[in-house]
Amino acid sequence: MEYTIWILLLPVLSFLLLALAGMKMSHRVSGLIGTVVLGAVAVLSYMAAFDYFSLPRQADGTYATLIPWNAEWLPFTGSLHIDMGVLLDPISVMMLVVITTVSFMVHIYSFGYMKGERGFQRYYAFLSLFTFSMLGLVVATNIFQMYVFWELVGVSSYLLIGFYYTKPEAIAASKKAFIVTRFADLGFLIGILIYGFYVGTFSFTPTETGLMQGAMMLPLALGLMFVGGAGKSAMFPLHIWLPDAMEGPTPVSALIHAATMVVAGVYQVARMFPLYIAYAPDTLHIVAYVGAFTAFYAASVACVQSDIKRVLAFSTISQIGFMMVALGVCTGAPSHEGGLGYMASMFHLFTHAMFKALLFLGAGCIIHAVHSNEMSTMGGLRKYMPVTHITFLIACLAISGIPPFSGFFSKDEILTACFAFSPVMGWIMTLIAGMTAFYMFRLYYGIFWGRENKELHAAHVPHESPLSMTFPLMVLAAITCVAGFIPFGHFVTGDGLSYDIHLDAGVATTSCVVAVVAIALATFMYARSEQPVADALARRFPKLHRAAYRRFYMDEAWLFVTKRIIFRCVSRPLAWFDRHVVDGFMNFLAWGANATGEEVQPMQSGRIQSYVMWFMAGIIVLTLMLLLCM
Amino acid sequence: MNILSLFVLIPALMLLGLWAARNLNQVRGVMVTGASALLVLSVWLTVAYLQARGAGETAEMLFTDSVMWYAPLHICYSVGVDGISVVMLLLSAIIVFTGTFASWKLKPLTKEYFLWFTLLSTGVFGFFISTDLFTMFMFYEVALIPMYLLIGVWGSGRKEYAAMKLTLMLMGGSAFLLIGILGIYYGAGAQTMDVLEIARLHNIPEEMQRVFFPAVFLGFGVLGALFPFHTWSPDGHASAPTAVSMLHAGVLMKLGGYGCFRVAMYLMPEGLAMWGDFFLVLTTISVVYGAFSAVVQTDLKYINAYSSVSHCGLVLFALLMMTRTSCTGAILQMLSHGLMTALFFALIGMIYGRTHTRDVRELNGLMKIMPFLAVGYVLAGLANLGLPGLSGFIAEMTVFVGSFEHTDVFHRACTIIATTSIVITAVYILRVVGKILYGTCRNPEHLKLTDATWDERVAVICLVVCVAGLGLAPWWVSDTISLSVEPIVSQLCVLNP
Amino acid sequence: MEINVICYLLVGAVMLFAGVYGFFTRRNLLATLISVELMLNAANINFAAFNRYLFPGALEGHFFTLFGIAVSAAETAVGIAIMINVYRNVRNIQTDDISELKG
Amino acid sequence: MEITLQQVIFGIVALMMMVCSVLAVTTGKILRAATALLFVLFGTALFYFILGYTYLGAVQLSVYAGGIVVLYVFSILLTRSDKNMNERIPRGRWFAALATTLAGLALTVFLLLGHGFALGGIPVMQELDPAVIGEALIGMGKYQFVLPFEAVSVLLLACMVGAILIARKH
Repeated sequence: MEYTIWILLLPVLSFLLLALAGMKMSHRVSGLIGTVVLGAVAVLSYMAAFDYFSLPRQADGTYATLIPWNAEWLPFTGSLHIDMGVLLDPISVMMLVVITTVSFMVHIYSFGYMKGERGFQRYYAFLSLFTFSMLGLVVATNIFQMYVFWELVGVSSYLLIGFYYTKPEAIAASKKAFIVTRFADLGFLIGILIYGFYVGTFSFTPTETGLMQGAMMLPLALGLMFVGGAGKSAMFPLHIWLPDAMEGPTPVSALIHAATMVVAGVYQVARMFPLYIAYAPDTLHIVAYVGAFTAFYAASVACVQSDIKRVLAFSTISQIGFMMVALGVCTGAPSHEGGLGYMASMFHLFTHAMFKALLFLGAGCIIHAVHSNEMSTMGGLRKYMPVTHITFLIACLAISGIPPFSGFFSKDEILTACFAFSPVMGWIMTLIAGMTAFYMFRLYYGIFWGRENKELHAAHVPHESPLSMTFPLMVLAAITCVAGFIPFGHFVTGDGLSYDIHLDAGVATTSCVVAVVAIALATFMYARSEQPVADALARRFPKLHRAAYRRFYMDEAWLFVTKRIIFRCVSRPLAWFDRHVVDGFMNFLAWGANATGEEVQPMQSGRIQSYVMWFMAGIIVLTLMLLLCM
Repeated sequence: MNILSLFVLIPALMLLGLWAARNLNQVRGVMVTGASALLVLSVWLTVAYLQARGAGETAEMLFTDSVMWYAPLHICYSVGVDGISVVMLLLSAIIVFTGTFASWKLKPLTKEYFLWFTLLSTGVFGFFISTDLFTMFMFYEVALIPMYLLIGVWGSGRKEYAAMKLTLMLMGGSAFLLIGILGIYYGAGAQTMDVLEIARLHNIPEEMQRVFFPAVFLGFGVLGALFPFHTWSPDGHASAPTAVSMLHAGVLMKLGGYGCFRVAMYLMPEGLAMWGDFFLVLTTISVVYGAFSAVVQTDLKYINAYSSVSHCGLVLFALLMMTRTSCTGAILQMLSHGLMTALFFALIGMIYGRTHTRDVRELNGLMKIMPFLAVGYVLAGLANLGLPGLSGFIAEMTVFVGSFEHTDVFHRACTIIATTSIVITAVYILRVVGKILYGTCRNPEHLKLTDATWDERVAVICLVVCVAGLGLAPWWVSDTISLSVEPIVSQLCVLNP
Repeated sequence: MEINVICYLLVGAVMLFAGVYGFFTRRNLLATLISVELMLNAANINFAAFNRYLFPGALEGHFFTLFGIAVSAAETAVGIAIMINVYRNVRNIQTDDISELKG
Repeated sequence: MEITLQQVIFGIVALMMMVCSVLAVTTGKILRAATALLFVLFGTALFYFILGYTYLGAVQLSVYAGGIVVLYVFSILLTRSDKNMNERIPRGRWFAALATTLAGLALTVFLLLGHGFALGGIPVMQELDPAVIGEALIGMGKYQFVLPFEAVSVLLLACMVGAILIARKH
């Protein structure tokens, strides 16, 4: 399977070509180059997936981990070195498929969405760069390679968020995204260092002796790595960058901030999963608690946002919380059943990538049509944009967990795993699933039904998007419809053994009922053009509504920390200290030397007579000294 | 004649050529020819060195030669290179080459400017090829003095003050250095000035090391911007003309780290054992302090100067960690910082040359006006904050991995404190990029400005290629350095995993 | 004819230090030159006396004195020429006042 | 011990020279100083005669007393420098100068006396033959001085040219 290296090389070549020569090309040519290359990469990935899963299972019933290509990149010490290579195992292959599919769709979609934009070539170059980095991240053969590409996706995300670099909000958002994730990556880096040093390797599969040495430190190391993952995956309280990141072009949000990059944290935990299970189960449960809280927090914020992309962003945060919870509730005791959450998480990652990309792309179509992100400018759009409407509805049903759409199956597995861990967790997650259904349908009704903004629509009639934009919607909708029936458990499981997905009747019924109730509630509150209940609630609890609308003031809290504490209490005083104390001391030395000079300067009178006098006196003193010494 | 002597001879010939040059074109011709010759020579040297090593050469220094020039004090003109000096020579040649292009349009007194510039590079090259303490010191001084004139005459802003401050502080450092060198010479029995010879004797009494180690370390440390002796750097860099900033931050500051390693640590390991922790605290402060100070600066050059304090602090920090990996990282960091800071200063100079301001509050939206320079600036910034694929990353990672090999709490704590600098670096880099490059240009004067000219493009592209090259293919540099660091680190008689 | 060499030397010493004193205290250029003449003469006397007493057969001291006289004549000539020139320009020949010799 | 006439003359002359040299540097009138110098120069010439260096004495008289002093007198009159002879130097400096001078003198005298020169008599008080001088002056052998002679000649020439150039009116 050596050809998998081309999965990495093609996007980077396309990036280089577009970055260096893009400005000389027309929009169409550069877009085509990017798209065709990505199409080729997608085909290669499907081939790789097909080839990989058609390999016979090993004797113990697991798929072999293949490393078709690996080379030392940067040596540190004998045992520690960064390698660059390609690692194929079930989750990385799965991720390859996810990334290339979504990326390919986004490439096609962008043809329509970004048409005529200044910097079209740059946009495609960055998309290629991002795809390359993300692919490199998932096929990493060692934790340091993962970190390398982790940083690269961070940068490509920075560049793409700041794509509209003349917009101050975009600049601020890109900066914020980069710095927050960078801050989290510091934890990742230190975790890697601890891991590397105690376990003696950066590889994902350390030796037994290495593990024996490092067992003590592994919980700490993995916990720190999770900090990095939490930053990338927007876990509370490091989530603040993700809603702002919606300043980027919408296809970018679909690709990076919904489907692929933000699940890197989940992928990272999944990648280190064997170590978590064996050596740091408590850390794993912390992951679960963080995930659950984030899921709840984000879901409650999503219920009141009015910017459709923000709603989707918080929904993403919440869904990633689901995945984290699913990973976190795994236990090692019955290694097969205990690992159900792992499978569920990966499954949800897969389905979520599809329907969330679909949602974002649909949102892109809507924004394209009405030129605004605000729900108040929409309403009643179902008449104008049928394709978008249907596909969006499919995605909403999927994320709400309505059978037979894909989200139902994956969410059901997650809830089953949660109930197996503890009923409390199970009920909490079920509640959050209900909230998900509620806010998604609030969004859906707000866009396509509800109160129509007639004047605006009269002035500028919303229209259905061109085929380049609706085609990806349809593809993704199709995937969303059928993905639930993929026997996912045959491919990806916690211990590698095949697992038959069977629906737990109780859990499935409960979650369905909850989802239906939530949808009904949303229909009751938002489907009509008058929304008395929602307005009444907002009036009833103004403080709560306001707090939720302002995302519970998390941004303000962070702003306080950075602006007030770091900027004003550390940097400014330090700069002052440097200029006045340290530099002042040096200047004082200089002044001292100068003053001494001024004092002794009269001796250099310029009068030859005094010089001779000193000379004479010197001779006398010298002679006296000679005499006295002899 | 020894091949290494060419590194001094070519600049000397350039000086002659410049002296004879009659007009601007001849001056430029001489500079380009000479700088290219140096570049070719250093590339050739690198290849030859790698081949020699590949052929199994095990001597610590290659291409050695020695000519006595003052017998009573055993002062020789001895030259020789190991992996460290080879990469440093390469770095210097690249920066001299690009610096030539960066000061292509400099006025007035172009000829005189290039004369001093070349003299400065003579000193730098001489320093890196020498293995004799005194010859090293002499070249060191040769490199320092032209700085004064270059800043004082061709600088901007408070140039006289800055030039005076820089020269005085560095001279103060070299006074310590001279004392230290004499201390080493007499401590080692006054038989030889040769570094390798003294290291082999390893006979400097411990009580002398205790006194002279800090002298030498401080002497070089001042040049390496060791806290609290770094204050010449912001003022000096802010006032210096572009190419001088490049050469200074890119190469001259590396003399400090190189000297600390090659002279102070190599020859006085026991002194290091005693003083190491003290200096480690200072360098840790440098790293974080420089980064934090850079956050609130408003002058582009000040930002970069403080960033240099932080990054050069990391060099000394890594050296004091005394493991093979961290020392390799230190050299890589010198190399990487040299390249990217030169790139930064070159770009700042070019922007300043157009807008006549370096105040970040007055610059906006340059991306639209001068895209080439702006993209270069973003790349330099990304390299600075340690983006994988560019040189900063490999250097920082090697440093941190190497530093982390210590198991005790003190070293660990220092390492973790130092790692926080990478976040702060991101803060100040992105702040500047966001402020000056992005957004819309509010100054109508700036709208008329043009993008880079061909000479500027040569300089920028050359540096970007080097930064990316080092970042993408680090293994050979890392191996070369690591091999040469080994004999020195093994002298340090501390833990070596 | 028993004159000890010390007598010459004492006279020489007194002359020398009188010259030194004059050189220190005089502010007039001519007076300074006069002091210099005194010192030169003191040296000449010493040369001649030592030559006569220590090496009566040799002539070095004698010739040194001779040349000394010639040199001092030259020095005086040039000195006075300069002085007159200065006087012509600044109407003054006080040492303290002539600090600007640059063109 | 009997005192020869020569000693008497020597004593008188020596005393006169000392007094005159002190006078030359202390007097307030520049013309007087020049006169005192003249006397000192005469005395020096006499010393040379006593030592038997007749030729030297003659040169001293003609060049110094006859030439240089006349030059001085001329320039004194030319520059009218008499009027500013009275400007005194500051008291502190004067005192320092005096102290230095006296200290130096004391030291020198102490050294001279302490050394104990035992060179009382001169074997034969005879005149140095000018022919010897002439031979030594133009000879090229050992202990002959044609080279210094030439050097001094050139020096004098240079000084003459220089002096003319300097003093010339522009």
